Amino acid sequence: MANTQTPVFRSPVAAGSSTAPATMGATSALSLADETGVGIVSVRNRDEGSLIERFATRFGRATRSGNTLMAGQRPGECIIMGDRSGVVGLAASKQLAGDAVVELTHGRVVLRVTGAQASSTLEKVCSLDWSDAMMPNGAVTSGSVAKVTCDVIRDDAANGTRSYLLTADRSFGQYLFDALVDAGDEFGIVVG
Amino acid sequence: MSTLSDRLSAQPGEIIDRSSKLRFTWNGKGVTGFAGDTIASALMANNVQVVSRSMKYHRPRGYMTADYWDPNGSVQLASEPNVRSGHRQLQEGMKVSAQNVWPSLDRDVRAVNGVLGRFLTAGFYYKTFMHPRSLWPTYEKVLATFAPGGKVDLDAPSGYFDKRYAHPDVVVAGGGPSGLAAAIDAARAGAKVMLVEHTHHLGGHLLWGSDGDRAVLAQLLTELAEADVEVLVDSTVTGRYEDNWIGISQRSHPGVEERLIKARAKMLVVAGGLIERPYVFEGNDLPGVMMSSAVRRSMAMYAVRPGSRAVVLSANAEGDAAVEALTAAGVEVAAVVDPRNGQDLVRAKGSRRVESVELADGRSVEADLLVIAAGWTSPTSLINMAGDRPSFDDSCGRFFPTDPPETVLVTGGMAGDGTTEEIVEHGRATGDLAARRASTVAHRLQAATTRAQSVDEIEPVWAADSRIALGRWSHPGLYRASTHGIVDYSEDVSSKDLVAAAKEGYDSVELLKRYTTATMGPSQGKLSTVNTVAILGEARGETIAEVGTTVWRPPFAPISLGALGGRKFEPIRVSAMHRWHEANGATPIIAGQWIRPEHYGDPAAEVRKTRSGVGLIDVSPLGKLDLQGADVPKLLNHLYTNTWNKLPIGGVRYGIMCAEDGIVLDDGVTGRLGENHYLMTTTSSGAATVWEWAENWLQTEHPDWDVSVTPVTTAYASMNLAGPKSREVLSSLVDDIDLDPEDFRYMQLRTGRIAGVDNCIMWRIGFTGELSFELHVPAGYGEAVWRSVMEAGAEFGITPFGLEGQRIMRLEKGHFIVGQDTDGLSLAPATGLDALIKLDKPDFAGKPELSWALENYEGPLVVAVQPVDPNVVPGEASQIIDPIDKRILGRITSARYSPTLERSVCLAQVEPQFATAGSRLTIKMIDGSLQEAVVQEHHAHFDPEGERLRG
Amino acid sequence: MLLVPCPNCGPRNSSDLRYVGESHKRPDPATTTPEEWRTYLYMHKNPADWMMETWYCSSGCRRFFTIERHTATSEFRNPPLPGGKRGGRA
Amino acid sequence: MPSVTNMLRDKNQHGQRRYSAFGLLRKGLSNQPWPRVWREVPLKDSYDVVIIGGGVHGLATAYYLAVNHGITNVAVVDKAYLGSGGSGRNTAIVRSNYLTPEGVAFYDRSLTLYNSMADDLNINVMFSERGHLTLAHNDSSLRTMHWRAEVNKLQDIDSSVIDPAEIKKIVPSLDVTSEARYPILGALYHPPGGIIRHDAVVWGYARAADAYGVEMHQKTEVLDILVEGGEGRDGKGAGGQVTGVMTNRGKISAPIVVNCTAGWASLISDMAGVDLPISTRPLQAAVTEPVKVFLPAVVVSGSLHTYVSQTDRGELVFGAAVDPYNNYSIRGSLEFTEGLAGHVMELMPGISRMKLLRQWAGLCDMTPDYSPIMGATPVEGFLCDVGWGTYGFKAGPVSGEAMAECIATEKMPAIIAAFGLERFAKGDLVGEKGAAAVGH
Ligand SMILES: Cc1cc2nc3c(=O)[nH]c(=O)nc-3n(C[C@H](O)[C@H](O)[C@H](O)COP(=O)(O)OP(=O)(O)OC[C@H]3O[C@@H](n4cnc5c(N)ncnc54)[C@H](O)[C@@H]3O)c2cc1C
Ligand SMILES: NC(=O)c1ccc[n+]([C@@H]2O[C@H](COP(=O)([O-])OP(=O)(O)OC[C@H]3O[C@@H](n4cnc5c(N)ncnc54)[C@H](O)[C@@H]3O)[C@@H](O)[C@H]2O)c1
Ligand SMILES: Cc1cc2nc3c(=O)[nH]c(=O)nc-3n(C[C@H](O)[C@H](O)[C@H](O)COP(=O)(O)O)c2cc1C
Ligand SMILES: [Zn+2]
Repeated sequence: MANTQTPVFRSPVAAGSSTAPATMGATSALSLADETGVGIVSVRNRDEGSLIERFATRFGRATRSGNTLMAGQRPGECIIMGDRSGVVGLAASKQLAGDAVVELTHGRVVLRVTGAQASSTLEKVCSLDWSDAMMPNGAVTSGSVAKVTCDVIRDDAANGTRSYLLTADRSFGQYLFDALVDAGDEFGIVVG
Repeated sequence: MSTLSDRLSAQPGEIIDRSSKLRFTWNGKGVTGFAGDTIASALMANNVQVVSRSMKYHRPRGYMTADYWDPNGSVQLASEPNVRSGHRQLQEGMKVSAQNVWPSLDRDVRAVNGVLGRFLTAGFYYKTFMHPRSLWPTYEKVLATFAPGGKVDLDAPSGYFDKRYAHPDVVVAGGGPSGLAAAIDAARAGAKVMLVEHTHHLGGHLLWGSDGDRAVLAQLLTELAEADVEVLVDSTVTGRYEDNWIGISQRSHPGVEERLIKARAKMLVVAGGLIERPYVFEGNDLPGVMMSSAVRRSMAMYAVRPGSRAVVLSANAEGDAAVEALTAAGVEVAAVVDPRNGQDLVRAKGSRRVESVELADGRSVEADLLVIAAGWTSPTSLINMAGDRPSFDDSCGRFFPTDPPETVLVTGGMAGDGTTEEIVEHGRATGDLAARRASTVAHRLQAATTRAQSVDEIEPVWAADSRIALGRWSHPGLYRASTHGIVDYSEDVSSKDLVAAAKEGYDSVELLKRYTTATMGPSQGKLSTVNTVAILGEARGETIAEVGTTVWRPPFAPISLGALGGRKFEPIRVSAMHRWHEANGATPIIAGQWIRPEHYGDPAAEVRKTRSGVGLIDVSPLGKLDLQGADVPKLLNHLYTNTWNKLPIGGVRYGIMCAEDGIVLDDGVTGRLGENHYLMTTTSSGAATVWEWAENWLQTEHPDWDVSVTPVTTAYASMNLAGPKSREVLSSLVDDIDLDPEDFRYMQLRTGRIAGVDNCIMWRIGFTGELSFELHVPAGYGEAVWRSVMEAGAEFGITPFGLEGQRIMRLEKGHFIVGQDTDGLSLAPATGLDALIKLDKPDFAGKPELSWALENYEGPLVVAVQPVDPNVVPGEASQIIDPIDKRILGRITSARYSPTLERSVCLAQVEPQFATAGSRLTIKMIDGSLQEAVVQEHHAHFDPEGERLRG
Repeated sequence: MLLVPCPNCGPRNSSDLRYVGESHKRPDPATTTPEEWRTYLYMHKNPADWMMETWYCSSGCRRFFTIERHTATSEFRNPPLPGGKRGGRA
Repeated sequence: MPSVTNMLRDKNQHGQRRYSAFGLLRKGLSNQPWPRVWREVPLKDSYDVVIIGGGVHGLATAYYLAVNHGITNVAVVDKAYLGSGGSGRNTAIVRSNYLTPEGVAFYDRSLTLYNSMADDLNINVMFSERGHLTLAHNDSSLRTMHWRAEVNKLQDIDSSVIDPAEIKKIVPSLDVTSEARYPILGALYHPPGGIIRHDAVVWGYARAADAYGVEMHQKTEVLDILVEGGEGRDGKGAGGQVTGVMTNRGKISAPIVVNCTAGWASLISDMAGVDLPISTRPLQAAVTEPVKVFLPAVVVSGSLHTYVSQTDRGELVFGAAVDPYNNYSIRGSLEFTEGLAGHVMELMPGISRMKLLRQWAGLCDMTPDYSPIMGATPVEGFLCDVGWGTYGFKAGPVSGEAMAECIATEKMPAIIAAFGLERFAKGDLVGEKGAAAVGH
């Protein structure tokens, strides 16, 4: 007999449990959003070319079409992010026999840092060069953020505001969130 | 003591704010200064003559450089020791006191050391305090009270420190004229520039220069304000490390005590200027002996009168400028000693301050101030760190860069001499060159990085260094006068000490340093290095260049441990059920990065309830790897010692992994989810290692294998539902999985829906030895499923259990833990699982070692052991010994009291001759007593036939 | 902090990678002798010179690569090669 | 056995040589210089034994060759100054609470020799037996501490596991609260452990060996090892016989050549055609500015890769684990000081305002089993005393004694029997990994 309750999806980030930044509520050009739960599918194929062809992305670059982001996360690995059923369906529709497909929706915490000071915030917790030259819009990489390995996509807002998507192993979620809030404090980071 | 009596009238370049008076205390006495003062300038203005006592002889010391590097200018602030009074700005209410004095600065009883000085030669402690040996600890305690430095307040809050990374094109170290000019022109050429100045003010020597100098400075500051430069004052470039990784200590960031900036600079411009070098003669450490730059700085910036009647030793233009400045300020210049004309001085005399100066021509001049302008030390530290070996130029008495890396440029005083205009010109050219080179470096970085903005294929040419070199102004090489004096003021090392040490055989500069401790004090030889070398040269009949210097090492200026160690990242991992555990009274245990429940109050009860009913444990940290591809069995065959060809879909198998030396690396189970799809679990602590181990084989040795490995450790929330009632609990939560024991058997897996959550995996295995189901559910629903299981289990008396309960149950069951029951020398046969080592496979990790080991295994074996007295629980690591000769025969690796068997149970490693069932062992308990124990037939103390887990 | 030229990620801080070690060729386990195998496990050239060695780009692309580095100056030369030879131990 | 003290008095080669408080007084009053600690003599073209490396191991070997075996026609050559290698840059921790019985017996003998060193060598080496604490922050390291303690006790070594309250009594500055990110659960306490003036040990051995006629040659770099009859290139390697060394100052003949070069050991061995299982890794250290003494014992945390002690001069001396990749460079790194400071502040939050004064590094000859390689090699007459990793200073005296015996008797002394090079080919490694990793 199946349990009748509808299961509740939970992000690893407890909303409001982190220390509220001093400037909370002030008008801020810098925000941190928890987007955990967004669909994530990893498609791997050792034939890099076939991934490029099917997902229109290459290693180190992301392309966005509507709500879906396709990122060349690692050589031979494309990450698709977006509406959960959409990305699972998309992956399935383009899947080839040799692909390894893993859904990572539950495996990753997804945080977005947006605003002119977003790169200054990230500079406090990550040694990567966040400048436009090294990390232009659409750039994809991985790196250590506050000592947690994160996949990173520069995914600016439609109006051109700087924005970075960070995903990491889910279990680090709260820690990573808190580290970003702390880093952004001096720039008046706002949660949400 | 009068207040502010020694201020001069308003000076044109003064930086004090006379309208803002600050009160502070000096050794408990209230005094005042002005905003803008350093502690030193305020003390000088208050006529404080003696600031500290020297380290060894406790001689009175005053201000000699009145800046950061003043060797005797360190003071104690409330909870902060070793504060540089010549650098720290005065604040209202500061409590300043002298360090290293007892009972007080004015009457320091240790000053008797001075009288005994002739016996306390360098290295004296190596030659005495040896007898009787039993007294050395006492001697040591006494010696330790002589340690210089202030007091740490261990109870003071540690403060807020910060860090930041940066990727500037150009970092300029030094905000004097050359550095300002370099920063301005580099920015104008389009570079992203960070200008770092150690003191609180930009301008370097211009700050106390002529009217002309100040005009140049004003002009530079105007240009700087227009350029896009990040200016950091009260900040120090502390080190240049590989590939221009630059450490910057920033003490001026709001709200932060100190911040470490780590800058990956494309170019470093070193514009650190020069440090004035003291002169060695008798009495050269008396209060009232000051460097010319100190005198000028004190007068020009702080309007402090350094004395009333001066003798000036002037070997260069700076000395001449000091004479002028002193005269202008109304200080009587009683004599100018000019070595350029062959003049010299012999000694300074005085008890607590200079009273007179004896000159080489026999004159004795009364004076309370002796100003020294003998030459410069080039603090080449940063360029040495960049790999350069500066060379000594006798004609200017200082070191110059030889061949720094092309990404490090030097300008200003370190590069040569010139008029202010020439220096500025050189700085500008350097800034421009730096910017052009930085753009080439940027191009290379971008070209090498796929994600970066694309760049032209052709790399811009590396800009050649076409700067016009600065001059080198020669002046007499003055190191030591005809008398002996102090060489290293912070270490109290005299030239006599150095000569004696050299004669004794400590005659290379490195041995001399270590024997006498010269250059080892807080200013790290910035004042003493050249004189030390010069005196050793004198003793050996060698030139300074021949003697060479000791090595400069980071940091350039001391940096607080807070800045280095603050904002350190210590990631914490928790499972999807963490909030439930917290709300339900779990006692946490830190297991690496993970925080997990150790128990929920009573681990023994958790065990009993699980064994008799049902229990649930969070095992999310178990490493999980998703394996896909046609060649997964090849990978499994390679990583595990057993065989994986025939694992059916829906099957689960246990295996151990070994490193190439045959030592057990990890263990766990892997299940087959589909044709080409497997899920591997590893130990929690082994998760990262095994993942990399798998990647390693796939990428380096078998790139042809079709396998993709994806870590999914926390994509699943994992829990183990264990106990005879577990099937009943589960049955109410699943609808598309058949739990019938005939259908879903031990060591099998099923996928399906649990508590309404799709895509769950469950497998029937159990570390606890019970009928149990390991559930792997999509982590976002982990907490939901956990709650559902707890609810469904309520009627069966379900208990959550923690790591401790699991440890007890696995031990009752005799399951070993890799790394606890095995160790860094345990070959796979030590586990007794020889049957899992399949030598008929052509290859697997560690196979050769294991094949040799199995031929004739003589190493220790893991066995189950029970103490004869059931209530005796030996401490883990208790040794198993031969009671007669105390030889070690093994050790207890795990031990617990079993609530199930109501007796103690253990696993142990023992030598093979004692590993047979029934062997009697002697355990030496931690308290020293001996206990008898017996080796068991099976590893499992409980249910050896495994009826329960197969149930 | 050394910059290590990852063939995929570009120059990266060495702390973003894991050093695997001097590159060794793995003997054929079917025919190897104890002496040869233990040479593979334990012995090193350990030169103060250019050396082929393997790194793992653990925080970046997760690829192993082999590269030549001078062990006295830590300069790298020649482009990195994908993959690598394993060191003897995990 | 004649003691050096007597040698120094009897031979009286260079005037009044013996160090004592009276000597100091006399020199002070008479203004006479002290004699040279060791002579500067011309390099001969042949010796009975050439020891490469003027660190504690090379010098102790020379000293015990002379004093215990009467072999004095010995040269110690070093490419730089005496003590320029690990011996001059180590953090001077001395202890014997190792993990294996072989290790314990070996290091305990060294401790005994250190204890009488001031007398034996007539120089105050300032051995400060202040106690050594190895902290455990998790149950598995606590278990290892117990393991070590139990093995130690069986060999009569003063070593036990103590709880946080006792730790706090010994070192009040430690944060033993359970709120710490890495709570201190207990510690292995070893009262006889401590620190020593490492330079004095080096100078003491050199001075004493000199008194027996051993020659110390600084700035003498070995460029090649001369071997005949070996099966490798140029007659080197297994089966060969050593005939001498080539240096920057010319050729020296010797039937016995000893490799005591620690971080450079592979390079020297390679010159003889001998392979070693060694990787050279820098180990870094740092000191703070001095402050009044507050830290009475040596504190080590393996999990935090850090250890700290305070010298009688007041500086905190820190160390950590070896650098993450092979290197022959002794430049320090910023990340080392960051990690170090972070970890020490974890243990003692109150020291955040102390300032780091200097950092440096030394080369460590790491072996796979954290144990040394001593004795014969496949080349006749070419011996080694290497593989000292991060822990070899404390082993200087016993190693010198054992190596001297090995050279004089041509037999491997029992105390070092476990440390032969052949153990690697046999797969018979020593199990010190757990105790030596960051233990020092
Ligand atoms: C930072 C640091 C901290 C340490 N802390 C401790 C500690 O607390 N406790 C402890 O017990 N151990 C410690 N150690 C380890 C210890 O310092 C060494 O193991 C020990 O000093 C080795 O001594 P040695 O005499 O074998 O070699 P070294 O002292 O290194 O001497 C080797 C000598 O060989 C010379 N040499 C090299 N090549 C040549 C050549 N071609 N020709 C001539 N000469 C050559 C070198 O110049 C050098 O002087 C530490 C090491 C370091 C680096
Ligand atoms: N009056 C004097 O005593 C004197 C001495 C030498 C040169 N000069 C004149 O000064 C000018 C030389 O200019 P310059 O720019 O080379 O030197 P400068 O001394 O004027 O300026 C150097 C500046 O660099 C700072 N600095 C040093 N190391 C630093 C570091 N690691 N991090 C951050 N800041 C650091 C110093 O605090 C100083 O303010 C010339 O005009 C020369 O004639 C004057
Ligand atoms: C135990 C110990 C204590 C030290 N204390 C100091 C010190 O107080 N001041 C100092 O400048 N250096 C100190 N040093 C470091 C030496 O100056 C030097 O950096 C080290 O011996 C390495 O030599 P190198 O820097 O010349 O390569 C100390 C070194 C050791 C081993
Ligand atoms: Zn990479």
